[in-house]
Amino acid sequence: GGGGAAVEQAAENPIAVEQVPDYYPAEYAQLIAGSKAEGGTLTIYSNTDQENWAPVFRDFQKKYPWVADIQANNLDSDEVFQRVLSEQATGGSPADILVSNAAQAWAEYAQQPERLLAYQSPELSKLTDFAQVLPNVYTMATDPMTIAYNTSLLERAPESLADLAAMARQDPAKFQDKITTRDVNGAFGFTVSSAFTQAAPDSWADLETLLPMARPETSSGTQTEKILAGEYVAGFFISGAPAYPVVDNSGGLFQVAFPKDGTVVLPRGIGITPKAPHANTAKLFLDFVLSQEGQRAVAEGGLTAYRPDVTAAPGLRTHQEVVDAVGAENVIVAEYQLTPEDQVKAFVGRWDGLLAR
Amino acid sequence: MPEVTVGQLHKKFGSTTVLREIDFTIRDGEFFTLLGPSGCGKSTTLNCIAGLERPTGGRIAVGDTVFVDSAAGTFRTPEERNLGMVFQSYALWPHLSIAANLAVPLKIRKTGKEEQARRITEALDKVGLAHLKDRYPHQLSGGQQQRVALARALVYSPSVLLLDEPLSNLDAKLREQARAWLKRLQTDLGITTVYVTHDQDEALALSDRIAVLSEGDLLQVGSPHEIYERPAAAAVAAFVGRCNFLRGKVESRDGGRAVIRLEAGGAVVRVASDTAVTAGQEVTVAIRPEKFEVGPANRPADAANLLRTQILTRSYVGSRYEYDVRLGKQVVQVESTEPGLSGEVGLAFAPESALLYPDAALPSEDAEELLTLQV
Amino acid sequence: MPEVTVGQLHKKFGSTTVLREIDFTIRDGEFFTLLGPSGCGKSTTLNCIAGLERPTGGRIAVGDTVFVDSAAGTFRTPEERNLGMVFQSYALWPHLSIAANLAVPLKIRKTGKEEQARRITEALDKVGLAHLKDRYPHQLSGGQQQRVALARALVYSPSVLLLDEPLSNLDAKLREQARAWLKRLQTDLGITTVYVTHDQDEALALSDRIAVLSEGDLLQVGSPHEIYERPAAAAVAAFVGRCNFLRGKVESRDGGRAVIRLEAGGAVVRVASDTAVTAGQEVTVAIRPEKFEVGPANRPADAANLLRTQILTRSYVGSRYEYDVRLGKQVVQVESTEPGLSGEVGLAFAPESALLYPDAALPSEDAEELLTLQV
Amino acid sequence: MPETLTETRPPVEPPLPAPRYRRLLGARRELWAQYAVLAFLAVLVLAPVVPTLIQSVLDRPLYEAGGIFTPDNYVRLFTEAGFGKVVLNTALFAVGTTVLTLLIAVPMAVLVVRTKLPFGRVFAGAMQWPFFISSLILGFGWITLYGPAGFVSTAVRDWLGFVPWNLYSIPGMAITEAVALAPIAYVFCANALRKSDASLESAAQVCGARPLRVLFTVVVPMLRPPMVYSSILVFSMSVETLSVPLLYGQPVGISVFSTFLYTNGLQSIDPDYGVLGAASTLILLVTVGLVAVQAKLLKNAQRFVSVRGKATRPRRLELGRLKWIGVAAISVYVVFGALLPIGGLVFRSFTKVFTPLQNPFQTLTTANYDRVFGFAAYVQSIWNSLLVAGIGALVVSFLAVLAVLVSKRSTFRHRKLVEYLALAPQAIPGIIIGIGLFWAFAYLPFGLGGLVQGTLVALIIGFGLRALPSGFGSIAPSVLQLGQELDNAARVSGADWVRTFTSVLGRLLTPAFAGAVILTFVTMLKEYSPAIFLASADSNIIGTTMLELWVQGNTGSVAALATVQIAITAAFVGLAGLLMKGRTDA
Ligand SMILES: Nc1ncnc2c1ncn2[C@@H]1O[C@H](COP(=O)(O)OP(=O)(O)OP(=O)(O)O)[C@@H](O)[C@H]1O
Ligand SMILES: Nc1ncnc2c1ncn2[C@@H]1O[C@H](COP(=O)(O)OP(=O)(O)OP(=O)(O)O)[C@@H](O)[C@H]1O
Ligand SMILES: [Mg+2]
Ligand SMILES: [Mg+2]
Repeated sequence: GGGGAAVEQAAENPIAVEQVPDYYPAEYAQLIAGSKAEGGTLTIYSNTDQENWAPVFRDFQKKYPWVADIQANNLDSDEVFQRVLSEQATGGSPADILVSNAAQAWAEYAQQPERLLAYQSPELSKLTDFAQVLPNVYTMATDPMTIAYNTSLLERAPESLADLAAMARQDPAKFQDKITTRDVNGAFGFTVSSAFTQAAPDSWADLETLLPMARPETSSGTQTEKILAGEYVAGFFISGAPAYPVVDNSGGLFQVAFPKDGTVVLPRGIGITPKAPHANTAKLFLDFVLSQEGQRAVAEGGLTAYRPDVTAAPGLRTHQEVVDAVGAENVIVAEYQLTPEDQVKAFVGRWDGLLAR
Repeated sequence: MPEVTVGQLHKKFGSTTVLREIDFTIRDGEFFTLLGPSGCGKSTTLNCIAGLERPTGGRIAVGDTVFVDSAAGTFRTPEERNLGMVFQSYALWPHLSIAANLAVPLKIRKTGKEEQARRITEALDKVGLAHLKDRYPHQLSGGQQQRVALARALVYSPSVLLLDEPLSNLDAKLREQARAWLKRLQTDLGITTVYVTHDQDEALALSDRIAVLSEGDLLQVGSPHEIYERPAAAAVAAFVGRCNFLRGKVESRDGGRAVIRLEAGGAVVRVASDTAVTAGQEVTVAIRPEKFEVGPANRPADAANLLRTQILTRSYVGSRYEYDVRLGKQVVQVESTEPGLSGEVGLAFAPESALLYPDAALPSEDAEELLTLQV
Repeated sequence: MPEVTVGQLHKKFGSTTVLREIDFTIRDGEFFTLLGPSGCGKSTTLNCIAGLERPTGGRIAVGDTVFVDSAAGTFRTPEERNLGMVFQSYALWPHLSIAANLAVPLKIRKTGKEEQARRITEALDKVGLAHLKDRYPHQLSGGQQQRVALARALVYSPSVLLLDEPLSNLDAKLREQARAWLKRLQTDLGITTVYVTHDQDEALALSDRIAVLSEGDLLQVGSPHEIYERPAAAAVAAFVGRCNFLRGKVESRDGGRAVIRLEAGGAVVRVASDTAVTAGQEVTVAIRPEKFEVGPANRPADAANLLRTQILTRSYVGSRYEYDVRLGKQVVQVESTEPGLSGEVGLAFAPESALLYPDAALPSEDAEELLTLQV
Repeated sequence: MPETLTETRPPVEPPLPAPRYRRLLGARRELWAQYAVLAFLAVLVLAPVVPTLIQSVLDRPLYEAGGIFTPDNYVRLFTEAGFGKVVLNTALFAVGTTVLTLLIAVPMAVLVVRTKLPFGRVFAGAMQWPFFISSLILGFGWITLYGPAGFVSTAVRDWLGFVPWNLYSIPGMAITEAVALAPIAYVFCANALRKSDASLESAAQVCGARPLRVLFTVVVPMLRPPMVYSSILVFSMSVETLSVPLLYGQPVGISVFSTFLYTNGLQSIDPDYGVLGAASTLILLVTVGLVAVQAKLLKNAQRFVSVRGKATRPRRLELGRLKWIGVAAISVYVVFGALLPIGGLVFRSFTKVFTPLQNPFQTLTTANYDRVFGFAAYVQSIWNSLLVAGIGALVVSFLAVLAVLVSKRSTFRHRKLVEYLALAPQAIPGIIIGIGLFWAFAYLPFGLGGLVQGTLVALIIGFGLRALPSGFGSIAPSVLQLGQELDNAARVSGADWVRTFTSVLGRLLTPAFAGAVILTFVTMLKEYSPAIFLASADSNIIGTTMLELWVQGNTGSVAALATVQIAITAAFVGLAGLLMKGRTDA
């Protein structure tokens, strides 16, 4: 949810029209020419919301004016891949670019050959280490998993999961069934939760306190809404993107905190399909998204920019904020790797076992 | 058993008046029929007696218990009146077996089990259907359903029996037989009965007395014979039995007879009449088909009233023939046992066998159209 | 105009046979009636002629155009048969004015505008409703609607006119007049007409010839007079006109007469019969109410057949009286002009005026129940 | 014997020749039309079913080459952890919903139609409101009011110290769903009651029965057919409904068939299409089974129809003081069931945050609407909904009319089959229609599928298929009310089957058609489950956008969209109502 823009208007994003940074290779001109030849359309399958895209498209089209028509299919996180696969299976797919934050699905998709267009982005050098989560899959934005809480029910901000657990132990009645977390049967929930427990194994102790009091939800929307309503006192692993605007809207009633004992950051992967009808434009877009201009737009759209040279500002969220808040060592970047069936079962089993239901 | 008195009964639906000051008294044990064309207010009258409709004015009492008295503002609901009623559609409860149907009113009256059983079998015996008590309505023929409905109305031996066209859903043949049967049953039971029908044959055959209604007015109350032989109004004559209406003008009177020139054919006829008619007055002469005596056209006219006519069609109605004959532009119906009549014939009738009505009363628009020749 | 031939007509609905080998020929210009109790297959027969039902077997032809021939597998759809039909409910199209209703078949036949106008006025004139051409069906009385329906069926002057109980929706009174009117109209037009009814009076009065159906079988085809006076089967006698059925056993024969001991009352009677009945055989004697001569019970029995009975009820039916009398446990219906009969009476009848049926034929279950006394 | 005694015959008119109708390959055109309808329906209905069935016995997603047939999916389904629980929950939920629906609908129908009730007309209308809102919206509404932290709940807690109910439970789900579905049962019962012969009640009264007794001995027992019919319908609907179980059940771990499909199909870590297919097939079987049951229960239906004599004016029973109880009951249903939740939703749409913890008036805003109308994609989705519902309603209603005419008004050999086909989609859950059609399009020859896939056409087909049964159901009775003799008359006067219904009787069908358009429009406007699979970015509809916004947490915008949808529906229904009235008066 990119309500952020709605509240504090970020400054105008300066765009160098048809200008690419000097560190781009010379032959990049051909790419641009090629894109012009493709007739200025681009089709994206993503699980990213229109509002998040809006500034990105705006600026991309400002930079490459001939790209008149950008279709961004908004699908469910894995549906992105199911859709493209089934379309490829039954005669060509219109999709040029895939964008999703479903790590597992990405991994599974990418493990087969011939499913992504091999492309080395010139921006790579300017980015952090996790800019490339898989071969040819780049990080477009990051999404920190926060602890969200209702300030009228929780006098002080929980520092960390441990802190939250401590509060819960103090006053179990108050927290019973009043904590929410993400359903780990869903891809998103699984990824972030398992990433966390892998990075911070001893936090299971806290989870053993929290989970029996927690209720799993299938969407951030439901979580934020219910925390706001007071149905939940607090929730952990609440995706930042949807949470930020609520913070802005709620006039202080709803707050988020980055858990100090480990803040999972989920990269949003972007890649180009092998038989992309508009391969050149797709490449331009990929590079743009990773460029400083692009990242600025990404942030403006309500997602979290991770490019170091993009600085936070009112209405602009950056990965740096998270790092500053919890320290680099406590930032857990979820990895794009396929978890074997049995491990999934084991983890989900343990997790659900702890849940109160 | 008590007698039913209906006084000054008046009913309006919204602004349309459906019943106007109806007055009659039904004697104890009498078979009393409300007769009239469709829409004349028969059912409404009956429903007022049953309590299904609330009269706008008037008084209804059975014996000395008052059902309705608009003056005193008393009104008994149907369930408090203890009457028996049979509807045109029989209104058997389709989800209940015959026995169960009959049991309902008894259960309501908290009758004991064996008493119930006894009454049910008795009632079904009366209508000769004891053997079907466990069937469901839809498993019975129309005639049987109609009798079950009657049994249900009788099973709690109500004070008065109300019947609203109970036979009209049976086919012609069965209706005749059911009619005779019903007559016998009522005579046996001797229960006061109010019967609604628009079928004059039925009314004549069944009733001790008939009340003829027309458009909410009570035209005449009398025995079938009176109604048929001395209808109080042209409308009654028209509705009960078949009747020819000949319009004419009074030329003069001699004694108890009026001399009238008929419009159709222009013949002059003499008609006995006690009603005072004056020369020059428009009148209607009513003659029933069987009152004509058919003979050769050329006959000494002095004998009796004679009408010269041509035969149009002949129909056989079982043991008798019906002729349509042409008198001027009008069609006249004649009944005769002679099969072979054709061409010109003379219709003779006695002054006493014709009826005279001062008003130029005529049958319905429909009938009018049907009785005038286009050519 | 052509004649209609129906041969070996057979119709099944699913497994139930509704018509069995029906055979008849309707002469040119004839008024032919299908008569029978409800459910006997009249409408089905008519619908087969109209093409609304597809017969399971048999052949139907008008003149030399074959409508159906199951053998040859030919079948003409209704629209290809060019017949006129009037339905029980008139089936006027409610959203079209009278004129528009009549115009439809003409439009379909691509008739010119003025030709249309001419035919419409003509047809409406025939039924005397030209003045109502711009009304809508719901603005007409039942009788008028029925005539409009007829006009619509005639407007394209079809080869044959089919009528399915066209009068049964009119109320009793109007029906009689409409009947006479219809008869005259058909006589004038001289159009071949097939008429369906379950009302025997209607059938007798209207028809040139009648076909009596019962449960899918054709019992008899003949003129009204034949049907009434010499019914071919007990069922016909039962259905056409009222008739008393007395069961008995043949004791002997003398000449053209059978000597029969009646079950009810046990009297011995002589009945003329050409059908060969043998002593000891179960038979049914059928006598119409008006064939009895009512007299004192104590009368020299030798004169003619005499039945000793008690009077149960009397009904006045307009100019005549109907008596229900008891003969043993059975009810017998008698017609007489004498008003005052009561108590013991003797019924005499001539051997020729009774009918003899070898089979122990009896009326419907319903009728049976209605005619036996419980007490 | 010839009775013409006066020889005054007018010259006999020359008979006009019978009209000729051209035949195509020896067959009359009506036959072509009828077969066309049959074929079209067959394709339409089989399209989603067949792929589902195939998938259910295939060892890998349909789109992966070289699939092998195997029963494993079923084995996996039944051995799936907690599947037994799912079945149990589903059964409880469905049965509960059905029972509650009847408990609400039947008494109300009786009260409104058969008794003298103050504001009877108002209630008659109000009873149907919940029908116009998708249970998704109703679910939202209910949570904001009766959820653990809902406005009403908090109010009650402040007052009693505790909340006597728990919305996040099977009963809670059942009640919400029942409130949403009650109108359906209500309509069935109300129609039956309006038709029933009033003299049945008069008879009971004359026999001495007091009004209440009349109700219980005569009126209610006669309602069996509509009750059976509607409960079957409600049951299958509650088996497939997604929204309420998703909103209420998921957090507390109550999962039913539909949520099971949803999570395993769309959300799971690696979706198992095989199991998905198997489960879908299972639901299909259940619903088909139900239809069979219904046939059995209504076998001797004559036991519930009365011999009708002359039409009797229905007389309403006078309940006396009892009627106020009735009024109260209905008011509670309408106010707490529909009015309040909807009101809450509308209010929500004008606030930034909506929580009992903060006076909502502090945060009044139109931002939610700005967002909805600010983004082309969202505006588009509203237009799409209108297009889909509008075009769809017309097409479906037309198809339904054809289907009704063929199945009820023709001698077509396969007319029964046509009827079954038209009603079959009732037994196909929306999600399954979505998945099934998705594959069906994928397999269309010459890449035709590509043209349809993800476009509004796909949605119209999917939604249309869902709406077809209700269209058929609403048209059939009114067509049956037109006496068969009307078309017979047309046939005899020379119109062939096609012409009979095009030129002669066409106008008589329009009210029925219009009625169907309204009904199907409303159903298609609130429909969304098939779209989860069929929609794409440029063919999003209100329903999918709402889910999307909800997932992103823009609850305010969800409320805004819901409000827009309700407004549209209300406007349309109101307008249509006026038009219809105009018609019937004419
Ligand atoms: N509830 C009602 N509201 C308005 N008008 C009514 C009502 N009931 C009857 N009427 C009118 O009152 C008149 C008499 O009705 P009623 O049913 O008594 O006629 P009827 O003599 O029984 O006719 P039928 O022989 O057709 O039953 C009719 O014109 C009818 O239209
Ligand atoms: N479509 C049908 N399917 C099954 N049975 C039918 C059908 N149409 C008529 N029948 C049966 O065929 C028999 C004859 O029906 P038909 O309508 O010809 O009787 P009818 O003589 O016209 O009776 P009525 O005088 O009541 O019109 C009846 O038993 C009826 O139940
Ligand atoms: Mg009446
Ligand atoms: Mg018939």
